[in-house]
Amino acid sequence: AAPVPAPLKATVSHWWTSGGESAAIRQFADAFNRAGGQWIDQAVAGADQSRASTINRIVGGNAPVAAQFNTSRQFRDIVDQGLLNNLDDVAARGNWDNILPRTIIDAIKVDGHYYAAPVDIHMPAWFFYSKAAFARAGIKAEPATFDEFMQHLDLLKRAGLIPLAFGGQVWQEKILFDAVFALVGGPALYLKIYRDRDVRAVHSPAFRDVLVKFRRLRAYTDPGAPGRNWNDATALVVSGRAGVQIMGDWAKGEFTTAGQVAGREFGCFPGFGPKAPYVVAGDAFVFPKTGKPHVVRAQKLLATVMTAPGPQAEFSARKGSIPIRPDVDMSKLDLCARKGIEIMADKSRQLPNTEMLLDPDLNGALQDVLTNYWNRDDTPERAQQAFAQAMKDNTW
Amino acid sequence: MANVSIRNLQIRLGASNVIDSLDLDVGAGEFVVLLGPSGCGKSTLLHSIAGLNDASAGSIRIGGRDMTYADPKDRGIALVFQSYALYPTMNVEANMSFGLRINGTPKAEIARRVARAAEMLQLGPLLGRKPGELSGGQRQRVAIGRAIVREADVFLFDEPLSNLDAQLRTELRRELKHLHARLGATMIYVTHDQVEAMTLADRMAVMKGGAIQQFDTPDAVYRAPENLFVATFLGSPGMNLFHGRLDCSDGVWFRNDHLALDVSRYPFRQAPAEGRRVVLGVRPEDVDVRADGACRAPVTLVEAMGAHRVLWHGFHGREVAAIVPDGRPGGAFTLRPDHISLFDEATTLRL
Amino acid sequence: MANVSIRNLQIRLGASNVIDSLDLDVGAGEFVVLLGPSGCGKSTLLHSIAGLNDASAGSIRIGGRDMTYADPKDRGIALVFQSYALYPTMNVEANMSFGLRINGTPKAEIARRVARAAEMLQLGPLLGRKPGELSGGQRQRVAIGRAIVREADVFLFDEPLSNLDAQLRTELRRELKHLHARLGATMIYVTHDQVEAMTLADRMAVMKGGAIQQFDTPDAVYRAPENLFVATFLGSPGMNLFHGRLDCSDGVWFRNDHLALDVSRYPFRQAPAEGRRVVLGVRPEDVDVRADGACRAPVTLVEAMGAHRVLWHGFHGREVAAIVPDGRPGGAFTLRPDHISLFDEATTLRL
Amino acid sequence: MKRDCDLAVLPPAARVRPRKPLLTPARLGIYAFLLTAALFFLVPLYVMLVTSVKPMAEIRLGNIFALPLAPTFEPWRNAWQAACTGLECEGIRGGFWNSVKITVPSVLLSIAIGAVNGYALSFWRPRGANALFAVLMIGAFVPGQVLLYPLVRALAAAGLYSSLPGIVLVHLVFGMPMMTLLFRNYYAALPQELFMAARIDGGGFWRIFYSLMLPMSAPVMAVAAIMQVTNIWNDFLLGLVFAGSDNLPMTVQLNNIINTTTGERLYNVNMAATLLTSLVPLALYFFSGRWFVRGIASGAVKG
Amino acid sequence: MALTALGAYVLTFLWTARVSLSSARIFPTGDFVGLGQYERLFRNARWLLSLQNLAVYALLFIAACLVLGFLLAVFIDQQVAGEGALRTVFLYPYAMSFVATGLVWQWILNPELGIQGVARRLGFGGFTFDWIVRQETVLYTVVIATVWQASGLVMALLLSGLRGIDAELWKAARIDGIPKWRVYLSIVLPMLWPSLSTAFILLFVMVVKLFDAVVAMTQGGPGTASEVPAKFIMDYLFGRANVGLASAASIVLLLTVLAIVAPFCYARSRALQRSGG
Ligand SMILES: Nc1ncnc2c1ncn2[C@@H]1O[C@H](COP(=O)(O)OP(=O)(O)OP(=O)(O)O)[C@@H](O)[C@H]1O
Ligand SMILES: Nc1ncnc2c1ncn2[C@@H]1O[C@H](COP(=O)(O)OP(=O)(O)OP(=O)(O)O)[C@@H](O)[C@H]1O
Ligand SMILES: [Mg+2]
Ligand SMILES: [Mg+2]
Repeated sequence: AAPVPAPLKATVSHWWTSGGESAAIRQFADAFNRAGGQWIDQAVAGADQSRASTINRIVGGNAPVAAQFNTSRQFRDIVDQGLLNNLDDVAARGNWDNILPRTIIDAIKVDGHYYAAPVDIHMPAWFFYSKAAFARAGIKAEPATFDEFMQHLDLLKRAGLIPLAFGGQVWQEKILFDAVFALVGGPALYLKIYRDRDVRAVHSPAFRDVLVKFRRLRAYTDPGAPGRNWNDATALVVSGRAGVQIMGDWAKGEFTTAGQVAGREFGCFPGFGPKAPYVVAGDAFVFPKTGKPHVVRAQKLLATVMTAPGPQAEFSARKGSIPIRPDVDMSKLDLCARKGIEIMADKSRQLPNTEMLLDPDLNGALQDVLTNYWNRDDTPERAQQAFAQAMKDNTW
Repeated sequence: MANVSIRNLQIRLGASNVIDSLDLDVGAGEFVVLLGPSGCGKSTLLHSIAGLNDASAGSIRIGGRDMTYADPKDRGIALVFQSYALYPTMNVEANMSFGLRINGTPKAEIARRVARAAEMLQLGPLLGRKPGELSGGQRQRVAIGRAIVREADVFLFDEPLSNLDAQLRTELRRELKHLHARLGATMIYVTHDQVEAMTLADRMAVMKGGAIQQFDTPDAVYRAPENLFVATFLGSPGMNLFHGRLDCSDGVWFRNDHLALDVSRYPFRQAPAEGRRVVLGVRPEDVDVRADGACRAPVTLVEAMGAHRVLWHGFHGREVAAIVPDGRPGGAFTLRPDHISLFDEATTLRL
Repeated sequence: MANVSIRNLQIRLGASNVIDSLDLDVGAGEFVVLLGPSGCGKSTLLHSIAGLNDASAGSIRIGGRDMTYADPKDRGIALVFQSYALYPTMNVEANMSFGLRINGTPKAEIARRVARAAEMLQLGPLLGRKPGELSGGQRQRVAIGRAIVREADVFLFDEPLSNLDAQLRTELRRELKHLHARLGATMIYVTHDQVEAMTLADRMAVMKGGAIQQFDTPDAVYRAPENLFVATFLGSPGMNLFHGRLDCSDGVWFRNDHLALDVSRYPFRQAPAEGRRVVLGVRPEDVDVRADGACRAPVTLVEAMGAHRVLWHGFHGREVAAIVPDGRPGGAFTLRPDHISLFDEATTLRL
Repeated sequence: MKRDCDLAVLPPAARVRPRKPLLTPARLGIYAFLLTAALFFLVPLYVMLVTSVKPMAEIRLGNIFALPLAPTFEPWRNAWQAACTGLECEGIRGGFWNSVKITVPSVLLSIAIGAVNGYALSFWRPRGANALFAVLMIGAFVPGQVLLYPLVRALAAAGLYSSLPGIVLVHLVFGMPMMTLLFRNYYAALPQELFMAARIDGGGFWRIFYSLMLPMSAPVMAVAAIMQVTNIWNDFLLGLVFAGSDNLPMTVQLNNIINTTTGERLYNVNMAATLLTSLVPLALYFFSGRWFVRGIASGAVKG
Repeated sequence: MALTALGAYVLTFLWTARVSLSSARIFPTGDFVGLGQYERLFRNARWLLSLQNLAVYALLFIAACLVLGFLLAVFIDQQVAGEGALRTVFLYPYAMSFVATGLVWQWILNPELGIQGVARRLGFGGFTFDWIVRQETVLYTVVIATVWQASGLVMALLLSGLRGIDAELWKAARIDGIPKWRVYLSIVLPMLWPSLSTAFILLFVMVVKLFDAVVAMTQGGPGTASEVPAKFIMDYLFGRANVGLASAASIVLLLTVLAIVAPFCYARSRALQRSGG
């Protein structure tokens, strides 16, 4: 009998630590272990902290075998330093070029090489609403335009509810803004500014309009919003005290743990109307450089397993995200996710989120501008000015 | 001006009764000196009068009012600490004036009192220094200064001059006496210096083991000590003691193997009993060193003290001290019978 | 046993020169006493010898070796601090034995020395106490004990007996003298007590303002003070001073408006100059109080000291002190010419 | 003796009276202040405690001060042994011993080093001591995170990265400025004469330190222990970066439980986990009392 | 050991200075860009606001902590019953990670959930305590929460100093008839100077490193109203992956701190030298 091969050990660093997330990542771990690997878990809550730990461990020569990043430009620097192994053969075998959404490929493929294995797609700007609240306010249908949305908010307000459940934290403000931007400004302007960094577009009336409409939403938040965590905002919707929350698909978890079911107690829609753009975000794993053959094998095995349809289905069902590939069993997904997959099929509606387009520091600088604009009585012109300035300052 | 009256006072420190059932009456305006061996409880007594130690029994009345449990500041007292206890972060001037500033004495008055104290204590040039920059004697003077600016009813001094040189000491002694006269304050003063005790005290209390042995005028205490302890404790050197018996066969004589002294004129408190075992006490200055002295004894040690000398005679296995004003050689002495003391050998009490 | 030789020493504390250019030679095995007014730099000098103050100039040699910058522990000295400086967390026994334990003295030897010191200092029952639970005098004794167990070559004592009663003091004085004889150690001893100084010192140094005024045997210093400062500083009370002129017309006479004294037999260092302004110094014990005294002066104050009395006479606007052994009334005195001192009025130096 | 007569007129028995009425207005004021302050300090604890025993549904109602309607200790059990911290769902207990392993040597060594430094600086004053101290103080102000990379590099070069000695060393480096400052300033207030006496007694650097200075350092030791135990026990980032996966402290799990960004947040478990984690420092606080002894230099010197 | 640490500090300082002159992003490598990062830093409104916030915060926080800590130490020193329990109560916040307690403070200060809400529900309709949601006042809420956390430690520090004071001094003051509060103020406080300066530096370090509380309570908001330098540095160091700028910010922060602390340290070491003899 052939000797039992030693399992391929792989330390995997990630930031999925909550109960639901743990259940999700366990799918990958189990699949990996079944495929002859040995998953060693390295969870560190908080994306920043997890990434900091990863980078320090790379510096210290004790890199994990795989590490989670957002599907974004976050790891571009590591790629540039030549500190990642590429996955070209895994990608080739998995036919990534053809099955992955364009936006994702743009983020993980550098100079023609694949440097990350994407594992999920998040849509950070779902509209979650309480059906009870909508009913109380007399709203019959989901809004089809931004103006209609505003009218709904007014109705909610009149009904004595908090129209917009909101947490006044910078990143939540950014999600809200990007949603408004994509929906009101349209994909073209969105890309012109975020992708092409077109300063003239920043000064355009269209962008000013985006800013004005964004700021108008503030009147529909409650005084307790600043500093509030996203889940507390979700709780407002869950309990029917607030009408809508614009938040990533992870918010579904809160409804679920409260025993609510999509389509029954709450509803979700990704934007206004059938052509509404769909902002794409996601998570991916990178594989720090190593020459050790068994580690490289472990890395390849990991990449293969995590992107395989089976684990993808199990993972997505628990994570609330949508799979990176279309050939996945959808039966276990919830209503919102299924809606998402449907939309994703239309490539024209996919819009990369800003992290995929911008370096983290520029992204952060823009957040600063927006949060100031949101929280102060600044004119949109001043915000445009600051926006442009930040783009100039954060480009080397 | 206030009298101090202590009744049945008991003070515990740690596990031991330092003072047990002590009585003391100090008249208003009186100057009382406490004397006693190291560790006998003098400081403890002063601190109790000041209200710094809690009495576990007994009472302390000051100026007629029961102060046993009153706050120190309400007792109208000032205290010079043996350990000085200066405020380390304040300069000399602030150390002295702090109490006054607190109780709202007018500025001018404070300045006056501090200036007077500083002059009296020769602290003028040091007013701006912190205690850490002072010598031992200077610190002690500051501690005195801090007390006297208070012009309290009762002053308590705990060895206030122990670190000073003879000259300054003589001066300050005189100043304190003046202060006493001027303020009419009651003063209770602990010292080890018999000269101080003798010159300052209206009455002095000799303490031992937390109890008062004798409380009388300095002269009375010196001349007629109440018991053997007082007799030997006071004087420098203390009384010479001779053990013997009373012989009443012919007048009253003190006798032992080597000595016989006619003590008929001694003011016995009770009639002298024949054969009673007694101790005869003779002050060194009453040992009359003369060539024709009855007792021949070789001089074993001469201590020159400047103004006088102490001759130690080896006399049948014990040392007999004699004070002589000049350079006479010694070798023989007689005892002057006028100022002797007689004690019961068993009780050690004066006869 | 080691000699101490100080040359040209200068010590700065804070901003001021406390000691400036001081020379002192202490022979091996000698017992030297430092005397001087409070704040004159005695402690500073001791600390410098011990190596606790840095010399800013000059040198200190101990046992022939230059120790100016040596570590305190290498100087072979022991020091009793004026402020005791006991280790607060150690009990009495540990305080005393600390140094010995450090240098690895055998246990038995430590126990022996500590027991001896404890006995000598009557600390036996207190060995287990912490400093905070001791009286002032007890702390001082522990401080002495800590020094003497070290049996060093050079002992430095900073007013080691100032907080003790006369009896204990006399005893310890004698013990220290014994210790000195037994160990043959060099001892430098600061005290304010002239009796201690006189009885203990082989030689004594009188300091003032950081400088040594006179360094000689106690007797010489007492009898023949080198200058007016020493004359008045020593003695209790100090010398009586009379200002006047020398008159050489008929023998040599001291004269002023009220006094005339034949000083022909005075051992002048230089030939006496006619008319020179001088100061006559007479010790109180050399003021002969007698009914037929030439100088009539009313007694203004009588200080009874036990063994003797001090009579203060108001004599033409100044006080003249006289020591008398007994109760004579005073009112007239003459000056005994044998032990007088004469000083130049301008330089204050002895003639 | 005369005194005997006086004794006769004395009241027969000694009166024993309480020194002061138990509650003077001043005393009342003291207690009033302390209780008010305690209240201010306790409110958040109260909120944490009640939150930790409420089910999530109750928490979502948003009445943070309300007592739990249906108290449950499930969150505590959960926090200790069931909450997910990644793939593992074993609560925070997993890292407990790691935390102990890191904390004990780090605390002991950093206090020891701080004490020695402070002692050397305030009594021996070696040449350049002030410069040394100044650099150390500046070091205290450098944001620790900035030091991460170079430290990682240095430790990796020394072969200590991701090891227990490594993380202990890092804690020593980070703790040194404050510990040194703490002890230096404390020793500066002690009478210099004590040190002099010990020098004369022949005490060397170490001997004086441990025989004389250490026993007198009890109160400041308490503070130092409080600071270091808390800092090191609660440290998360350094442990995460330097300890290596075998030695991850409990706080990494604590952080994993409460600091999740996009997963569901179980506030009750978070609170329970936080409270559980802080039990060790809390115990120390409570038992540090005896170190706050009074009058540590009592009777040391006069003047 | 001391030298190792010193080496560590000096070297890392130099290293940081070097990095601040480069265009380093995630990794501390990158092209030399001169003072470019600094220029960029001082154009950054958030950074400038952070510095300004830090100044205000430092003043309030340090003053409040010292005063409260001192008062607590003094009152606890009055031989009160339950000293151990009280000390623990005042200290416990120090033991709790701000990740959770910050959240609790956020709740308590939240106008809907917290004190304001409770007061209004109790019928005080006009009661307003909404500092945490207002730009002008949010910083004060951070002060409140951090004072809550740190003043216990100050108390412990000062208590340790208090307990070192010789008992005789108290006696002397009682004789002088000095009211207790005056003794504390005029005698004890100056004697606590070493402890106070320790506390001051400790608090100052906390100020400069202030991060957790802001993140947990306000995330720097509303807007950027409660941003602080440490958070700025952390953001750029990790989240925004710009080590160069973060290093530049650290250096600026450090120099600012030095400018403030150096005179203080100098004065103190002078004072120490004078009294130390
Ligand atoms: N740290 C210091 N800074 C400045 N001056 C000081 C310092 N310490 C002492 N002095 C001054 O130095 C002088 C000498 O002090 P020293 O302690 O040697 O006096 P001393 O002769 O021992 O006096 P005493 O008999 O009173 O103890 C004093 O005038 C004192 O004020
Ligand atoms: N805190 C304490 N705990 C226990 N015993 C103490 C304490 N303080 C003092 N004592 C003891 O009480 C006794 C009396 O002390 P006190 O200070 O009154 O003596 P004293 O007469 O002033 O002596 P000295 O002349 O040496 O100053 C001493 O034997 C001392 O050891
Ligand atoms: Mg005493
Ligand atoms: Mg002195």
